[in-house]
Amino acid sequence: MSTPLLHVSHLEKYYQKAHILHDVNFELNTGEVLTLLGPSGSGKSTLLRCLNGLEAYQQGAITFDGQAVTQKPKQWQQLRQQIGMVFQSYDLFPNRNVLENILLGPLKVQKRPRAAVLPEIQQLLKKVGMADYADAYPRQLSGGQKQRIAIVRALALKPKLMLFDEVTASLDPEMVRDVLNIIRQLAASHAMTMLVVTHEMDFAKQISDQVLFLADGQILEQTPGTQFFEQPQTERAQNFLASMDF
Amino acid sequence: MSTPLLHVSHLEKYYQKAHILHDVNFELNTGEVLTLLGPSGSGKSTLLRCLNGLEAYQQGAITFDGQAVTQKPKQWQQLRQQIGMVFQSYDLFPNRNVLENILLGPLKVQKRPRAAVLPEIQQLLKKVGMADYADAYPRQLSGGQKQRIAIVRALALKPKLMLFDEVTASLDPEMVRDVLNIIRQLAASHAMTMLVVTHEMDFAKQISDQVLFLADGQILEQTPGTQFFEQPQTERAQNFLASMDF
Amino acid sequence: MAHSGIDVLTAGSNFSRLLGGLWVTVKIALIAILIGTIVGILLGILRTLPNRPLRFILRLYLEFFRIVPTVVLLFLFYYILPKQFNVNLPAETVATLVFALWVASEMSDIVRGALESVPQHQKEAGQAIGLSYWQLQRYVLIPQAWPLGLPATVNLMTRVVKTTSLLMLISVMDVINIGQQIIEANNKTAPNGVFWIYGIIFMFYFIINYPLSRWDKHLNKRRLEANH
Amino acid sequence: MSSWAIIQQSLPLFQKGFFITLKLATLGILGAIVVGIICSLIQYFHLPLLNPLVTIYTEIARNTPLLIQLFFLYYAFPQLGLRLTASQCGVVGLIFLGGSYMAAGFTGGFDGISPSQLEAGQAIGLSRWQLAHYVVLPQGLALSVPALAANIIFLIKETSIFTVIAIPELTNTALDLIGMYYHTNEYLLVLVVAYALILIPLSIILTYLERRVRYGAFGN
Amino acid sequence: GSSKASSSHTTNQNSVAKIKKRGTLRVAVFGDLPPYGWVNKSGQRVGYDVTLARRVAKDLGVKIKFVQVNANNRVDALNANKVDIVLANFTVTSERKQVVAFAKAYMKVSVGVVSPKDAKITKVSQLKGQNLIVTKGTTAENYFTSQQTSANLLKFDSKTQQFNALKNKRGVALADDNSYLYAWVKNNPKYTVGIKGIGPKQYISPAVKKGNTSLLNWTNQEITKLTKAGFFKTDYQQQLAPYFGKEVKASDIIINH
Ligand SMILES: Nc1ncnc2c1ncn2[C@@H]1O[C@H](COP(=O)(O)OP(=O)(O)OP(=O)(O)O)[C@@H](O)[C@H]1O
Ligand SMILES: Nc1ncnc2c1ncn2[C@@H]1O[C@H](COP(=O)(O)OP(=O)(O)OP(=O)(O)O)[C@@H](O)[C@H]1O
Ligand SMILES: [Mg+2]
Ligand SMILES: [Mg+2]
Repeated sequence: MSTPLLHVSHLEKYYQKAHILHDVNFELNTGEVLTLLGPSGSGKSTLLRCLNGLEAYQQGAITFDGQAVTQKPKQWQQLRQQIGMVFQSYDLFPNRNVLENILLGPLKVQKRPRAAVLPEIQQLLKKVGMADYADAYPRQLSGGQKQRIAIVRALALKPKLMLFDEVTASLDPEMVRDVLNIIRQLAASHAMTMLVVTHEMDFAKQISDQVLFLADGQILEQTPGTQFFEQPQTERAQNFLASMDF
Repeated sequence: MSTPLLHVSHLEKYYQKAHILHDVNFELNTGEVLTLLGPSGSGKSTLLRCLNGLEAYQQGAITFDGQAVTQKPKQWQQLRQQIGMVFQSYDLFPNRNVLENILLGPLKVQKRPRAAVLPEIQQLLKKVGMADYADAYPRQLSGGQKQRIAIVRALALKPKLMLFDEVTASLDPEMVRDVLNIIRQLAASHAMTMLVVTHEMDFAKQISDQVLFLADGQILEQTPGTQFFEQPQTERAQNFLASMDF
Repeated sequence: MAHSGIDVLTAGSNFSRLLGGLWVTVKIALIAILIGTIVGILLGILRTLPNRPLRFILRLYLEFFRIVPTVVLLFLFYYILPKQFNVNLPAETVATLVFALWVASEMSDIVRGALESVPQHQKEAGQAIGLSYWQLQRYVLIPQAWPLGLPATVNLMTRVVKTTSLLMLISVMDVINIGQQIIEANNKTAPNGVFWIYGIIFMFYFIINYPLSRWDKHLNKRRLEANH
Repeated sequence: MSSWAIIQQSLPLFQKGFFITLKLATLGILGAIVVGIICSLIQYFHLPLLNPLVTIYTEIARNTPLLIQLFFLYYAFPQLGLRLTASQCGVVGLIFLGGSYMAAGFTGGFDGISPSQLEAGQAIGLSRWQLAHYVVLPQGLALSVPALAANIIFLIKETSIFTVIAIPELTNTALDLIGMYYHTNEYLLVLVVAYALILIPLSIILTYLERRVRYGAFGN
Repeated sequence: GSSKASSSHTTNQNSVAKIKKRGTLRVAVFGDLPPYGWVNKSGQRVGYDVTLARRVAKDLGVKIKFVQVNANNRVDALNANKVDIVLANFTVTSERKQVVAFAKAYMKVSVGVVSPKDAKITKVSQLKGQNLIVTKGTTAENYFTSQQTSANLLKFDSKTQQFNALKNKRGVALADDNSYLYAWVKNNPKYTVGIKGIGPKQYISPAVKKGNTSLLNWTNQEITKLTKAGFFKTDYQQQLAPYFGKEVKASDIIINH
């Protein structure tokens, strides 16, 4: 863990006049899990989207894997193969079945040979308990199943960093667990560097190597491990944690 | 509390061939709070919708406030003024502002004079902390605010029974509390008879006078107070409770 | 080619006659749209009723006007129906009637579609506070369906205006018929007048329809922004 | 002569007209679909230079009557040195008009794709054209099937205007027979039936397609 | 035909008495056929047929209302009761006699064929397999459909379109009433009436609805009266002569009953 995998410094983001992110600074080392907590509208999704080139930022610098991010479309397209992202709305392509959804990236973007990719994907599908569903279409799956496939689709590109944005927020309560378990496994094996936005506090407590607390577009706290949950420093964070458990 | 406010006996509900509710029996006394728990797809929403005439049932009898329900549209229209219902998707009418949303029922349905209704509504709005928003349009409100208005809209008709169907399910976590607090207040004052579907177990524990556990369209347990949460009788209920907390 | 023929437009009362023809065209389109829209809204509401025979009849009405080309409708109503039913209406009235019936049929489908795409839960929320059928229509469904159906309605308007070009086939003195009179009358002095006449008529149609089509675009954009 | 005999005598001519209508409509509609897809993609991706051209084209084509467009194609273009046969004029006119309608329909479909689908595609590294190929086109086209169906029927009916450039399609045949033999009722009846023969089965097929596409593609 | 069944009881609507009571005579005329029926620069309807129409209305003692028609809807305009009388270059044929009632003829013509001077058509045989332009519902169309079927007909709805098509070389020639073609070539000197007359001599008559005997009889008397009074000669001199070339003489066109 010499140089960090991801380095964000002095990031500023505006929507027209609205100042959404203020001077965001942090770094993330390979193998670490960073959870991003904060009230609704605080800018968590926006930050993640900036890290995947879905939003442009106006100032500041991002360095990923030693490479300075230029915000050029061509560069993003290449970087996105190394930075996987999973959204709240499990966006599988409805017109392609599970396998085709997953293969699109490795075959068309990375141009890897099908024969090499297939066994890896079988492996991943087995890991998330979806080995039998390769031929299913998204509409035939439950929300939790779709979200698991979306995770596999991102993993299939063998990214160095995974971004998870409230991936369980639109799931039925009983399905939340399946999906979180998968992320937990990924975290436990230290195989994957992750940046996770979630509202599930117990889950966050279990997986975090670091916690970033965002409010009104500013990082109010950055603490290692579970310290954040036990001794939040700012009042904002205390209130936030109080509102989260009932 | 001599005769129950609501009496449901041998209710059977089909969608075409699919048998959704099997021999549902229960009663609810004035001032009591009944929570309806059960896995997704077990028929909770369907049961509530049957109680408000949004779905027809094929067999069984419902008695409300001593009156046998005939399922005639005219009767439903009259009964609905006494049975309020709030849905998961906060369904304010987007083309009318908050006050107009609330006034529609009392003025157009009940034909009460505006002058008599207005003070009551001011009162209710104050109670839910929305006194300043009478002129706002739904799109200008957050999810939690919309849901609070939806509750006021139902209460404005002075119903004898309120049905709540997962009213916090589409809210951001921090907003859940505001809405649940309102329902909790209503329950605590014993002013309102309520039938509540929720996935928030802590909340359910706090407000329930009775719990009805539904699985596959059948009532598997019916227990008073908090007993259900401590000693679920059936294995289904035990599994269900296990899946709910993390 | 010494003579471009543009003076055909300005000779005599030619230009004002063309404008007169245009007015006939516009008048027919306007009245037809007005009547057709009102009738179409009523029929559209009726088509959402659970009454099967009624829905079937209204569906037949829609399909008839959808399948039969307007040229044929004009002939049918101008030459055949008077013979069969012994009613006799002037050409402009017949044209207005045909267009109104056509607009009504298309409108009924637009209105039905718009009403049906108001989210089901809006309807249920209205029922849940005890609104009656007509109260539900009046306070909840129609106000919300209106912006959903408007783009298609504006689009239909542009089609109606364009279709008035077929009026030249029955004895309506619309802008094209007048144009042809002028072309023939000036054949000797301005053999190329024909292009100027058709050109100006082309412009006329464009000038009427372009604002409508901008409006349609604007509405669609606004709807998209509301959705996403 | 009985009505039936009149109708029977006219059938061979109508049959000819029927196939001419069918042929020209098919060519015109296929062309319009191609033009429509190209234009809608140009608009969707805001391609520089081409985008304003497409806007000008669609505004002109949509806002003027086919009748006058045909007059120009048939009577004016030869003077500019571009000489098309009547049938070619008909097909070109239909493509010109229909292309703009199809473009609007496809654009509507593309706009209906949820932005999250596009982001999902971007997130796995798809390039612009890969996004068009794997996400925008398949989903957008599926979403535009209702508009496509309406446009197809509209364009078939528009072929009746070909009568003004003397193409012996169905409407021209009927009007001509009426002018020669004056059996207006009978000929118009045959004409309506002929259009119904094309449009009713087509409408049924399109409704079926619409339904299949809806269930096939949008169960997300 | 149901058209026959309904014709008798609607006839009365157009009887002379009814027209006088109504106070207007509705006449079907062409609007784009100079010099017979057209609209001049200042928007007035003029022409040989139109002058006749005005005179007929005047003699009936009523106002006149013009209904502009195309060749192919002259019959329906009558039968659908849109007009009382057709004065629109209406050639008498046996088919037409079955569906409308013709009064006495006021003009004679035959079918002529016009073609460019530099590619002159002088014999029908030259038309074999070639495109020949006609207007729907004209005598020329009828002739080339039933008698001379070798040409390939291009059929237009109006005169405007028919002549445009000829100028655009959509066909090698155009067939129409010869008197009319003479008039046209005078304005278009690059063309010539290569076939001056084919088929039998034809007559142009006013037409009324079948069964409308009172108007038919009245019209017949009117034509006779006008002929005697030299009306048609004057009409010819004023409306037609300026348009026709030297090839045509009044006696080629008007009839001496
Ligand atoms: N496209 C946009 N245009 C303008 N403002 C936007 C846009 N998207 C988001 N915002 C604003 O940016 C702020 C941050 O939004 P963001 O979605 O990042 O919050 P979040 O922390 O992810 O919230 P949540 O927990 O609800 O997902 C909010 O105030 C939001 O209103
Ligand atoms: N309109 C319908 N047609 C056919 N089946 C339906 C319909 N609506 C609901 N169902 C079925 O009825 C069953 C009960 O559904 P219901 O919505 O009542 O469950 P629920 O307990 O409210 O679930 P959740 O917790 O997800 O809201 C489910 O199996 C569902 O698929
Ligand atoms: Mg977010
Ligand atoms: Mg439910």
